[in-house]
Amino acid sequence: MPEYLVKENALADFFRELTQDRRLLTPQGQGENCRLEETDPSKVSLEYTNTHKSPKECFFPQTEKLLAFSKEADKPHPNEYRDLGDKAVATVIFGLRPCDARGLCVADKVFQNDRFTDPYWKGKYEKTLKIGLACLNPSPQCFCAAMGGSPFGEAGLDVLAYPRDKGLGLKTLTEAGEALIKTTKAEPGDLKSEIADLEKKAIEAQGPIDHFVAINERKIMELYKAPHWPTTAEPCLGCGVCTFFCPTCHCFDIQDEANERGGIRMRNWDTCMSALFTQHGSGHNPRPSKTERIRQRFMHKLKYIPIKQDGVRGCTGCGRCVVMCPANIDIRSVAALMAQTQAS
Amino acid sequence: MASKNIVGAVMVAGGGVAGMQAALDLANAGYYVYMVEKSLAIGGRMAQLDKTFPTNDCSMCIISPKLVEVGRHINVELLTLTDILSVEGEEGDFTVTVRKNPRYIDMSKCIACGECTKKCPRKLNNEYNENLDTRKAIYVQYAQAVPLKYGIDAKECIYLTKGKCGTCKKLCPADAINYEDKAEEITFHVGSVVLAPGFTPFKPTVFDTLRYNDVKDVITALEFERYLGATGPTMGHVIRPSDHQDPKKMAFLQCVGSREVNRAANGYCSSVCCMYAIKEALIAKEHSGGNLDVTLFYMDIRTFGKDFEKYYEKAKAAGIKFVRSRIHSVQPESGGGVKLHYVTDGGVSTLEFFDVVVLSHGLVITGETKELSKSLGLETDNYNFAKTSTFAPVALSRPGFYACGVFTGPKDIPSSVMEASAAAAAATSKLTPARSTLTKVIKVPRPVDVTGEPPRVGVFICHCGINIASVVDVPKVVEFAKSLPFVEYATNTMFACSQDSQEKLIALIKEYKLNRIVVSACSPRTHEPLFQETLAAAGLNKYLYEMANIRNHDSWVHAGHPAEATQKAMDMTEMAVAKAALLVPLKENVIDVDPTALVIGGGIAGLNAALTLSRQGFKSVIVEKDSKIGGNANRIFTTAKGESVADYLSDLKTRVQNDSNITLALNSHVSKVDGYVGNFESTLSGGQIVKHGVTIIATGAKEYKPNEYLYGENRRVVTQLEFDELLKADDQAVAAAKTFVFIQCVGSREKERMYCSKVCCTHTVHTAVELKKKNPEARIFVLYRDIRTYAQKEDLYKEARDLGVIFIRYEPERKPQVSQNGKNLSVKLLDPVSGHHLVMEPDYTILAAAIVSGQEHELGMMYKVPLDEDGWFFEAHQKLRPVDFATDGMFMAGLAHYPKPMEEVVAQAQAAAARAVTVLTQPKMTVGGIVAEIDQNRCSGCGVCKSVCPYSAIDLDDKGKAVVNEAMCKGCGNCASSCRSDAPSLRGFTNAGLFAQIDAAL
Amino acid sequence: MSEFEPKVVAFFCNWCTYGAADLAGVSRLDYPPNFRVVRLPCTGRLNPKFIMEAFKRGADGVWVSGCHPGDCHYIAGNYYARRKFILLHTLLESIGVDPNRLRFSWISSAEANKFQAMARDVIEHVKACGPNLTFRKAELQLDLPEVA
Amino acid sequence: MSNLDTLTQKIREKAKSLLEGGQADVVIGYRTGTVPLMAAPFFARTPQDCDQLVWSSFARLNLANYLPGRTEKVALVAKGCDARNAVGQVAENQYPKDKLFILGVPCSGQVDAAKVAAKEPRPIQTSEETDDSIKLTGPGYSTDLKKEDVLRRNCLTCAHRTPTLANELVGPEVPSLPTDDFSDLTALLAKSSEERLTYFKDLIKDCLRCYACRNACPLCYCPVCFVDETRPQWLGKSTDPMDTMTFHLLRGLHCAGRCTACGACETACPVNIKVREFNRVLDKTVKENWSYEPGLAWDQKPPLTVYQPNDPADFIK
Repeated sequence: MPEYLVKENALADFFRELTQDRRLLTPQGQGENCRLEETDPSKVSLEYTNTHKSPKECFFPQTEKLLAFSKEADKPHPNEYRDLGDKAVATVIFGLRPCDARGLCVADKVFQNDRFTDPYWKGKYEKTLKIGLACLNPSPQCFCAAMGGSPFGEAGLDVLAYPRDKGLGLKTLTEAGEALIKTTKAEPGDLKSEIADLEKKAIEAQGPIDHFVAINERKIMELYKAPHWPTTAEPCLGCGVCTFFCPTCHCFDIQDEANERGGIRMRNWDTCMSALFTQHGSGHNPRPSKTERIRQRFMHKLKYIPIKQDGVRGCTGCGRCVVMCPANIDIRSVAALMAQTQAS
Repeated sequence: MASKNIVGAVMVAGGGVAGMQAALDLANAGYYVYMVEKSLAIGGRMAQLDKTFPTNDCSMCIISPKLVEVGRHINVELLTLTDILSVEGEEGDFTVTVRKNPRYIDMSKCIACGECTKKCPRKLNNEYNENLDTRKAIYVQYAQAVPLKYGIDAKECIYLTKGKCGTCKKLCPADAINYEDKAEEITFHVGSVVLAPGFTPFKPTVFDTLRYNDVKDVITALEFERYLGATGPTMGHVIRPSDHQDPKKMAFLQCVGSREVNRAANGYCSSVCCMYAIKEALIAKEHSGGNLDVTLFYMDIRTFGKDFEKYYEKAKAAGIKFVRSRIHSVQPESGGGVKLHYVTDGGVSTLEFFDVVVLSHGLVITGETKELSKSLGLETDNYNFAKTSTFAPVALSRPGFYACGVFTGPKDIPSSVMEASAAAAAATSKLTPARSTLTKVIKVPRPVDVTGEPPRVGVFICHCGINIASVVDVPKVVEFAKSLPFVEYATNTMFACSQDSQEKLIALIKEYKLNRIVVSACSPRTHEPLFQETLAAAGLNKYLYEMANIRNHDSWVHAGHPAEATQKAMDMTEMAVAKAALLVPLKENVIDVDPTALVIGGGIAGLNAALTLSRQGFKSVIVEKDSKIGGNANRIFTTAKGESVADYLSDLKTRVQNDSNITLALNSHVSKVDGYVGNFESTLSGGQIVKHGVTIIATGAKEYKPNEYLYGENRRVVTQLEFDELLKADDQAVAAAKTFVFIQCVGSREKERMYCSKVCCTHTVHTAVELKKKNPEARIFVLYRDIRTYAQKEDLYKEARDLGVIFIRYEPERKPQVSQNGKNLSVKLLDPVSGHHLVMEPDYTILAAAIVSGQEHELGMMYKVPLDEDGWFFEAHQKLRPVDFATDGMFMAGLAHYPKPMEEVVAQAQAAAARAVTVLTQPKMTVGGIVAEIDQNRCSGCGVCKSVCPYSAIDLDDKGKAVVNEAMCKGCGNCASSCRSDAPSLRGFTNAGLFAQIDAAL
Repeated sequence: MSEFEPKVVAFFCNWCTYGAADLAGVSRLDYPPNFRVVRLPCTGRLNPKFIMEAFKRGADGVWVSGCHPGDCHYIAGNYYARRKFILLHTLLESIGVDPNRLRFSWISSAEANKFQAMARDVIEHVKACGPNLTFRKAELQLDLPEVA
Repeated sequence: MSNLDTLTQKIREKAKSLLEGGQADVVIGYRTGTVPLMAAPFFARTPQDCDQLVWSSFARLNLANYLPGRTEKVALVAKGCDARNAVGQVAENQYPKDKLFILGVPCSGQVDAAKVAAKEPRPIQTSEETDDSIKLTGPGYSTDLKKEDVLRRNCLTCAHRTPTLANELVGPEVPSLPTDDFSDLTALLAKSSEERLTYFKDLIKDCLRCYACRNACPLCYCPVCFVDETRPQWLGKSTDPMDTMTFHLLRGLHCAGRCTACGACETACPVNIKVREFNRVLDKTVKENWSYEPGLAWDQKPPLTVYQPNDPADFIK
């Protein structure tokens, strides 16, 4: 697939061109406040570390209505649940960081696989073109390379962009991506070696984090009884911020809300950090304490998902949980402990 | 007593608050009660009051639960419109003949809908409102009356007097009118009689100077009470009667018809007028938004009861003026209002205008009561009050007859209630063998277990004749009810409460296997118990019941909006069904009651309580910290009636020591307490463990040790008790002494002790009289602030003055100065009346030292009962539960509660015993029902529920989790709303149930 | 257009205000039919969550009424309740809920007239506030797709 | 040596002696975080562990949060607010007084990470502090910030910076600051109802209902929180704004009279909501009505567990 250039003076036009038949989400705002929004393509931010929240909410919103019924006789099919349908619209997202794009791939395998397809995810996922924005200066809290990704990673993206002379360099990665860029006035150019240089520099800036590699990904129960889980869990507040912000966390809880007129069924994000997550109707809880819950989270990210998804880790190194955790439970340190235990 | 036949029933004559309390205590102690009331309904004078002092409690609010309890009590037979004709026989077996006058209404049919009264053409004065407005000839005495049944005033009814009209009969939807009703004589047997005939307010018509007869703006206090009442003629709006304008200035004239031996011939003090006048003044000020100027003209302010002095202080702080003066005359003004002519303390003659003058009239025994006493052969005093002794304050001269309330002397509500309980105890002291022989027990089938069954709700919508159906579209509500979730059956009914409807309800419950019942009819406050009984009779747990009040809260108040009222009835029914579907059967558990009392304190109160209990057949253990029993009484010489305390005490001690039911633990105190009502376990300081069902705290009080007036420095400055000891010892120096100065209020009514010690004035006056009688030459001075010889004790005060005892008032800011020159005492005082300095040189100065509490905080903590800021034990309710603690099974008597004279101590001790008997008499107690429970999985042990429980019913267990003691819980739900994690839940009012109701409402 | 008829949820204690409403009925004192009463043993049973639930479900107003201070059938239930009310009242008013939507009163069982006056006053003021559109949960959107 | 270093040293010494002397089984304190501007909760159980204990201006979490349900003897490294909450937890039976050793640290205020981010939006690699400044470094830059410019709001109005009921203080008392006068709230309350409602709705519009504020709060130790209740379900589980509002209102009510304004809730909030605005409305009410401040005495009774017969409540007609 070829590369393209968007010069500084053509940037505004480029974004306008992207909106031709579709909704465009772009990063808006600086620093912590950066988020993917439809608001103003002329104010696209290229100077952000990462979006505040992960882009999973574009495909898997925190609250999503699934079904509804009405008790009113004059409504169609009273008292029957009806699918609220696929309301997805054609969208292009500009500015996915490669780590987040990889995160979407992990979630996508959960929502779409050979045994099951989630129609709500599928509709949105398929109707969205994803333009990544590579990281020239990864944040000190980022570690995508250590997780098998790269600041210039291509997984899950249709196009990879990177800031270039206040304009953009583009590399199309899929047919759809190529077709999309063709609808714009982006100029073709050969950027292969430039991209390779930039990627190398960016990876070096992150520095090596070897211990992730050391975690044996195949022996599922090996770390289950590791002695560090209680101490790791001890400061945990159980808030679940790590899961809410994680680009790969995908658990949800189904709820009905109803009144005398009718009701809806929806799903809401859930978090394995909450005791209720595994609370049985009987009152029994297989993960009764923070220790089991913390273990679950890290084992899931670093062992169970890799086993299910051919070695791809459930962590993409985006660093959100590292920064957000109020108690500073740092997955890098936890991984180090896991590696240590395994080694000993 | 030789009589072989003992009847386990008691007659209570009079349905006022005293009669009601006596009836309930008797019935709850296992005696069948005939309650005879001459009017249409019980309630008495208290039903007429707006608020009660000193708490300003709403009078009706606090008695209506009592009214309902009496009305519904299976062992109280209410005989209204009934006169006593004769009582023959002797204690243990009296034959009573009464005449039941016709009501002209079939009480079993009347549903109190009020249709009759609306159209009755005959209007006449309404006695309930002191004739300030009108009622009809067919009427209920007052809206909350019990029994809530109409009656016809035969003397006024047009049909009954002229044979024409008959409107009410035509209109009555229940066919309850019976013009042919006749008086009937009834005879029944009782073991004893309790008389509580009450009083009538003094009619000030005899005082022409007060102009009550001809000036509209001069009214009586009871009339004013009705003006203040929310159900009164002006619905609580304070007016000037002559023109209904808002008054700016009001005066209260105290002692109208009391402390007056000329025209009224009532030498006694009516005891309550100072307090009720202050109360009315305060409430009037409140009602008028503060723009009212109130002056109280008085002779002595007698605020001697618990928290009364503080109330007085509060009134002064609120700007109520107190002027010590008797009114000379009342002059009406042409534009309304009157001018009062009076002379101030300083001797200035003053003429002052007031819009309204309220006459604080006293309490008088009625002519009827006087006749009754005569016909029953009861001794009375000059004022027609029943004669009693200090040591048997509720026993009348004829054996088997007992009294309570104003019949034995003017008194306030708590004293009447206390006496009522005492009378219940005294009246049954010889009936013990017959206990529970005549009482009835409700037998219900064992309820079927509906746990786990899906709700099958039955809904019954009542027409209430036309009361509901004329406004609410009942069939529409029924149809709607059928559409609601879990409703298995819905129907309408003409009168849901009628006997046949109840039977139908039982049949339907069985036929449709209904396991939840909703009745949309009237108020659960009046009818829930009835339907619950029906459920129980049908074998359903009575708590599987919910009510929608579509009459009182709907059809009766939205008559002009039938569509909206129907919608509201549907919503209310839906709310009830929503809640009902979530109701679960509530268990009532049975706990054993240890039939023993622990009496803490071996003074007059404790000894009397134990003896009273013993006569009822119950054991008690008296814990006394001293080495001998008798307490303060060991030091008192004679009673105000002149009886020897020493003689009485030695008799009492002998009786206690010889009583096999009483165990004495001297030199002991309680060191540890476990358990709760029915099952206390108290450890005494000696290590002895006492198991008991109830506890009576009678720890007494102490005489204050003064630190002024040279007390402790000069041995001839003594306290009252010390002086009594001198008198008892026949001290020669006292006998030789010529001059005595008594100083009142030493340590009482002061900033640190803002209360009146109640007994000192009488004690002083009595001592002065005795000294004067012994030595007429003795010069006796009483230096006082207000003389508080309340009730018949006023006679002593008069006697003292007649004998030449000199009473000199002092202001608290200018106390008497006591000095000594060598051995000689000198008392100097500024007489506020003459303005002169007076100097006395007494041989003895006797200080009326305050009574101070024992500050038994530790004891209070152990038994979880509160003390007030002065250290007196704090009763469950200052008006109606004067000897109970809020904590079940805990009672008090004597000075631990508040200072009081010996007759009141004895009465209170008997009362505490009577209240205790209501617990001890049940071998097992039922607890549970609507009480709180704790889901310990949700409990963090933070203790907030424990802190907010008004009944100390919650504790933390050894795991630190809350537990509810069902025996102590009253079901207020304070815990359930205070817990942040919803660990407590109030059965019957669960979060889920209330939540469902809220949702159904919207 | 017909006049706005508000929905008001009322929480009354059994012993005082519920009794006053009973007495208002006995005395046939009419008042607007807009509120629905939830009977509680005591205002002390009133959990602030109940009030929030009423608003969430779309109540235009809430009226809480119990015994006068000192009159509580359960000794002190309304004293504790009053402290909760002080907090809730201030909190809701501060965050911008019109205080006319949340009313508190003490009405004794003898005060039928006060009950009537208060009932009228509550409804009148809630009417003046208009429908509660801002402090409630949105109606469930049951926009079901048409099925061919 | 800076004051911070002195405090760190004192904490370590005392912690060691408490563990060695058996007065504590665990010392709950802070260690240096793995990310800049962070001091993380740390549980020292051996004398060696104690060398990891530090004191800094990044010690924002309230360590009293870790007391409830613990069976070990705890020595708690406590700021003024943490100590007050520890006292509160003793009063609320969440931890026994006889097992608790409050190692009080006179606190000069904690740094607000959001304020720092506002002043320095670039990625931060390291943060080093002196007594009154913070040095930040990142890819290709270094910045110095004055500490007083980036302290948390609550720390600027802290009247109890020196722990009131500590078993031992590790440093000299620091002067108290004038307490929160709520002047901003007063100004807000002067606005119209509509404006206020808009303000509070906007305040929480980003709320994820993650309940980090609750979980970070030492007052929130209930075994079952009302938000998780299902029968009845007090709150919908979606991001419905009214459900969210209800959560914040009830959370505020549950903390009323117990909140020490420690700011842990705002620290934990991943979307920087000023959740304490609700608490502050109530703090103000509690103070005005009952002159009550929590955590200042062992036997204090929280205002909702007591009453006065004349509690002012003119709004009740």
